[in-house]
Amino acid sequence: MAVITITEAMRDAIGEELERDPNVIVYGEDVELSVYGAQNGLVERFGRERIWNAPLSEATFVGAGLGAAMSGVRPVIDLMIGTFTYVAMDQLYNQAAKLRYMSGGQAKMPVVVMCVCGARGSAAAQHSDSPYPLFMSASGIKVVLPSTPADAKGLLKASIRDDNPVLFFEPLSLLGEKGEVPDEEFIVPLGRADIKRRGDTVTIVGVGATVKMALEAATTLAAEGIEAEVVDVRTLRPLDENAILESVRKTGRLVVADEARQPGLAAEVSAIAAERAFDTLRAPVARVFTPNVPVPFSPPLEGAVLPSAEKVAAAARRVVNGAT
Amino acid sequence: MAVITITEAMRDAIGEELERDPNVIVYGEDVELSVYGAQNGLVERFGRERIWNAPLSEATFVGAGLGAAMSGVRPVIDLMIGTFTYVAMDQLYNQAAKLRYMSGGQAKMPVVVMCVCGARGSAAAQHSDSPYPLFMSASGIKVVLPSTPADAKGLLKASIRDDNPVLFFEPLSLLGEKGEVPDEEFIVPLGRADIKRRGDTVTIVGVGATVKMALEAATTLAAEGIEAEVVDVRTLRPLDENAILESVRKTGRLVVADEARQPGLAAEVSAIAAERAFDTLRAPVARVFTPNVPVPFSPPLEGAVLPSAEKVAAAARRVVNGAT
Amino acid sequence: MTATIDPDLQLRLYRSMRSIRSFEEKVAELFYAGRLPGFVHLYVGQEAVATGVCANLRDDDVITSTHRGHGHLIAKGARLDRMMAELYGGIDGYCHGKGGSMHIADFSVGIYGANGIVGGGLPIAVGAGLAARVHRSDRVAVAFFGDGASNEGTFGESLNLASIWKLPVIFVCENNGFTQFTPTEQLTAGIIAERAKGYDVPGVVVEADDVITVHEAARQAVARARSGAGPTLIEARQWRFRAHNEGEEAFIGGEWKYRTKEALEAAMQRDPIENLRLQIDDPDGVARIDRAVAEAIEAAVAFGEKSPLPPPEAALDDLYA
Amino acid sequence: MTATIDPDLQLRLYRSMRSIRSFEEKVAELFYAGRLPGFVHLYVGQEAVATGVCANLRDDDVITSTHRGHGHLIAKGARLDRMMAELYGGIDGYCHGKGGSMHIADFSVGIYGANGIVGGGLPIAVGAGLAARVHRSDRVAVAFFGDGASNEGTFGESLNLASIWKLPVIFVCENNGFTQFTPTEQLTAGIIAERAKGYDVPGVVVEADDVITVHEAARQAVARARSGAGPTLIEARQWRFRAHNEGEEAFIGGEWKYRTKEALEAAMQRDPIENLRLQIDDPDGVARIDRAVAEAIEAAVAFGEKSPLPPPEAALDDLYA
Ligand SMILES: Cc1ncc(C[n+]2csc(CCOP(=O)(O)OP(=O)(O)O)c2C)c(N)n1
Ligand SMILES: Cc1ncc(C[n+]2csc(CCOP(=O)(O)OP(=O)(O)O)c2C)c(N)n1
Ligand SMILES: [Mg+2]
Ligand SMILES: [Mg+2]
Repeated sequence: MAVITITEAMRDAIGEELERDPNVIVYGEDVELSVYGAQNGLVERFGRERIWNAPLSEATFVGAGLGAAMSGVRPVIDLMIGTFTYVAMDQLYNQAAKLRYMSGGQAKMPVVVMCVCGARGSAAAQHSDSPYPLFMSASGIKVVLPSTPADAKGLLKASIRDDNPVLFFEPLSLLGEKGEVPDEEFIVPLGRADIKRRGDTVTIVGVGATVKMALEAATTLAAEGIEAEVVDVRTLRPLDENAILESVRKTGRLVVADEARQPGLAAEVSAIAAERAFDTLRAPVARVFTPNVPVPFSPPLEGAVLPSAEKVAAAARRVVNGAT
Repeated sequence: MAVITITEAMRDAIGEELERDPNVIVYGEDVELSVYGAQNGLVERFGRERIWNAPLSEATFVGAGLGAAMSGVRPVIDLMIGTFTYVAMDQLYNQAAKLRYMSGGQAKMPVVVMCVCGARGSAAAQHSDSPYPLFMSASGIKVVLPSTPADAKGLLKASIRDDNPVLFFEPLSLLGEKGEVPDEEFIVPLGRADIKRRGDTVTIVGVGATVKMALEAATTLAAEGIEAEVVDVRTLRPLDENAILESVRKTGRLVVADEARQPGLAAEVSAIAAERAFDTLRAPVARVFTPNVPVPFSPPLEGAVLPSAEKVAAAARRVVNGAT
Repeated sequence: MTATIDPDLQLRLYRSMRSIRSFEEKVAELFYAGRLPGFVHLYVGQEAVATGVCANLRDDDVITSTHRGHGHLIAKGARLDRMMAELYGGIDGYCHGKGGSMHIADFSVGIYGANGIVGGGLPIAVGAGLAARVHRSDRVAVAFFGDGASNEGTFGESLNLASIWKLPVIFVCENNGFTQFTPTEQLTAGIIAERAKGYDVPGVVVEADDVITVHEAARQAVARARSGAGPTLIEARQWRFRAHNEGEEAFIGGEWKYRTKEALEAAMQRDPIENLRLQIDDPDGVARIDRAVAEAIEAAVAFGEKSPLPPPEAALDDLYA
Repeated sequence: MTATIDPDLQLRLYRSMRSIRSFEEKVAELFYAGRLPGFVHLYVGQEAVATGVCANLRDDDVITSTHRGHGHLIAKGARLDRMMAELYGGIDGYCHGKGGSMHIADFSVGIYGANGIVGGGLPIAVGAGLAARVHRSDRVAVAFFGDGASNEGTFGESLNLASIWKLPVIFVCENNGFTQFTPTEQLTAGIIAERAKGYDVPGVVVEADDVITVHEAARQAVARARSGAGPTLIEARQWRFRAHNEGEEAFIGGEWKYRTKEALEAAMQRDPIENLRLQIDDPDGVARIDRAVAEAIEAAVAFGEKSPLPPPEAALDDLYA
């Protein structure tokens, strides 16, 4: 198995799908040079009829992705940074997510919109959000956020092959993380969570960046006799509620760690547990998330608002040992 | 006390504030004739230097509201329908909500953006959302949704006088509801929930349209010996968590009713209860909300997805009597 | 000019316009009889635009439409009965009752849907044009939109994208004198067609009381697009004859609040259907079409009336492919 | 032309451009020394635009800026020391460390902030113009933005709104040859200045290697705006001399990937500061300014260096008024 970064894994996924299916095209702002690297080298391999640099007009080029997808093309659109979804919001939330349903199932829209999300390195408020909570309530769209290179590759390939619009978030703080990726071709199906660590004292649900924090926290906690089970949801919509509930019913304790402001994944998972695992819950549910302020610029402020392995571990201790 | 509709109450609120403060102006698409009525007759009273018909360019006229507000004007912007927030999303979520914080507290932005929300009468998918969940995670913005004429008037006046951006949602299905409104001038402060009915068997938290459903459900339930306490959150951001928790701690049972898709208010309130009222909770928390599909056109389909007094009552019975 | 017009084309255009007009007059009637849920925005008066443009299109060409979409759909070849059933909210409607007037679509003839969001359809048409380029096909895409939409951000963005990527897109702006309840000139600076020049796109104005004029302008634009030369913007001018939406009086108290009766009556002299009828030298042909259309409308209403409403559980279908 | 130029004005313009250039050369140095967190986008080469425009403005006039904002801020009168402290993330920065380079603002001199969203500042400037109209004041607002931003939806929307409402707004589009890493002409159809015509707005192109030319174009636009005649679009052409963002090589592997060294060297011959210096007939004045600026930069760095980083709990302040 090759050991590669998440960025390299995504690049391989896109490359393989470009090879496999002539209908796949890639476009976005500066995809030829590829700001975050996932499209690196593609124009050299596939040429400008497959890889297109787009002008700054996110609403329109996302909307064009829908129109192209409904016409048999499979666009992979690089939106660069998650906060740019806001500029394209109507085309995502009100068009992509609804056109199939509104047309009574006529529209088929195989389009992927990918962008980094999360805060890192003082990019400041307008470039640091984790916007996926907004899309959890967008109906006919799928929302993905991997935490490892293998998942990134398998989920991105599944996204490109999916016949629905997929919003694929790349976890900015993990892009350079390395991990093993199978050499043979593989797919990670959308809609399935993954247990990244087994444990029976407490369930920690995370996604993207917080999965790594949860695993680090689990290591610390293990030394204290607390065995955390780490559930990586991987796909936020559709959400694998059963996998989450199964773990919570086993451990009786739940921490949800999410870099986004709330309500979002943390609120939703907490609500699902309070509704459907209530009888097995032995302690209050704890959420770790970014408080409701814009992400500030200065490093100590940025650090103060973001989740961390320490915050996750502290929350786990709280639900295991009672309030402190 | 006058008995007037929510629409009339909002019209009175805007009229009084226009009288009171020459910096208040009103603009939006067709505000001269006023599609939903809240600006009706204002141009005749205040003229075209105070009441402006705007071209279709929601992103820009919302953004212009921020610029005008930072320059000492107090714009009241009519965005007509809640789903048009998507077109203006960057200016709302990424500018209005962040400019003050990012500038270290320099910006002062007294701007109100008002629009109807919720589904009624087969307006279909692109006009029927309740988009407030998206703005609960928007940081420096306040989010309001009244359920009675008195609240509508008092909250709108408070919103216009607030020095922060306020997104003021009007509950479409309740616009014609009549209620008593005090004759003397009054304000309803933002950020405070209101107990619309006292009870000690179960807490039903609602907002906008679901408050009325909760009250109807409470009447039905009372005949069955179930005394519901109905909490109208009124302001979704900042959310009056204490009022909600106090009620839940008293009744030990919680239903959250919300017309929006999730995660949203229902998820957030449920999560807050699961975290901070866990020890007093005697039953699973129940949520009543619109399932994650676009709102369909045909009346039986529309009815199927929306919350109703019956659905709220059923949820309350479930948490009181156990699963059925 | 009439001398050179192909009589078959004349009748084809007449049939399309007549179908749109009669369909919508029936829709208005049904709306006021309380038979139709939701909102309807009628196209009466503007028939020459959809008709003149779509007469140049093939089934595999694509259009995107607006909240005022019936005319575009009929001109592009949608079936009256399934349209009508959709307006009723019935399961035999194009969208099985999920869409309604503002979201009807027929993908089998390239209709990517009416759209409830003003300006929402332009990017989608650009994407259909992109697909044609990717597939090296000579298909074209048409975006219909209003004067109001020309002030939305997607307008400039779409012109630019289609221009630099030389996409086969025809932008058809229907300047019908009003943006909802406000006269266009109060909201729309300059001349819409001239906005194209700044994007290196040809822009033309046509008076849309004459379907032949529209047809010719569209023919040139479609030919240009098919040949790979890129997009064109056509500004078609013609007042709408009816309300913004049927029942607007419930919202704003009646149309004389924003235009005078006299001005409307003057505008209605420019009726594209009458104009064409007077040019056609075949009264029998016209009468035959009138009868056929009337029958088709009757049949459509009967179809719509008897289409069952969908069962509640259908609300959860059709979400994902 | 030089003969008629007021020597005081020349020196004023020189000082502004010199301040911007020296400030940014220092910022680059500090960035590569690892002293500054986050992103910095430098304005080197484009100084004549901010300078020529802002020299026509009063403290109570408003500007909105971009991700590439230092030049606009300095030209409009922001203090170098508080700017520098902000870049360090220090509590004495304009935003107490909450904003950084992409969000610096100084409301006391009408600077409504740099903006991280391309096209995000235009509507805000339009709103400042609206306020001037509401207040019946002769204040004006300037929106600075790039060629890339001219393809965003807010561009057309803002021109239209400012035009129909006759708002005192000057739209200054800085066409610096690149939209991030792509040559402008690959992404931007037509001539940006000509896009104004479709909105009934005057549009002019100026070559921005000459600050006097920019100053004169801006003078006319500002006069027009103050008189109530409405907006103007100025397209100012001048390459950026440095990277899109400092450290771009970490992202894309270096600037020769998207432009040649020769082309850049040729463009750098058009240095607006050198151009002006050669026209100024007062070497002592120039030398005095050079010294004063150097001292101010030193002082700003010292101020930034010693400004404490904010305490973590400050992260929750400044949210609501
Ligand atoms: C983004 C958006 N803003 C506002 C509306 C409400 N609305 C529906 S139609 C309309 C007027 C559109 O005018 P125009 O584009 O000229 O089309 P017309 O109705 O004249 O055919 C408005 C304001 C909407 N549907 N979408
Ligand atoms: C809406 C949006 N899209 C994309 C970006 C990322 N981005 C930042 S600067 C830039 C290029 C802007 O080009 P231009 O407007 O010409 O300004 P310049 O950088 O040349 O000064 C891009 C793509 C952004 N910040 N905002
Ligand atoms: Mg119109
Ligand atoms: Mg540029």
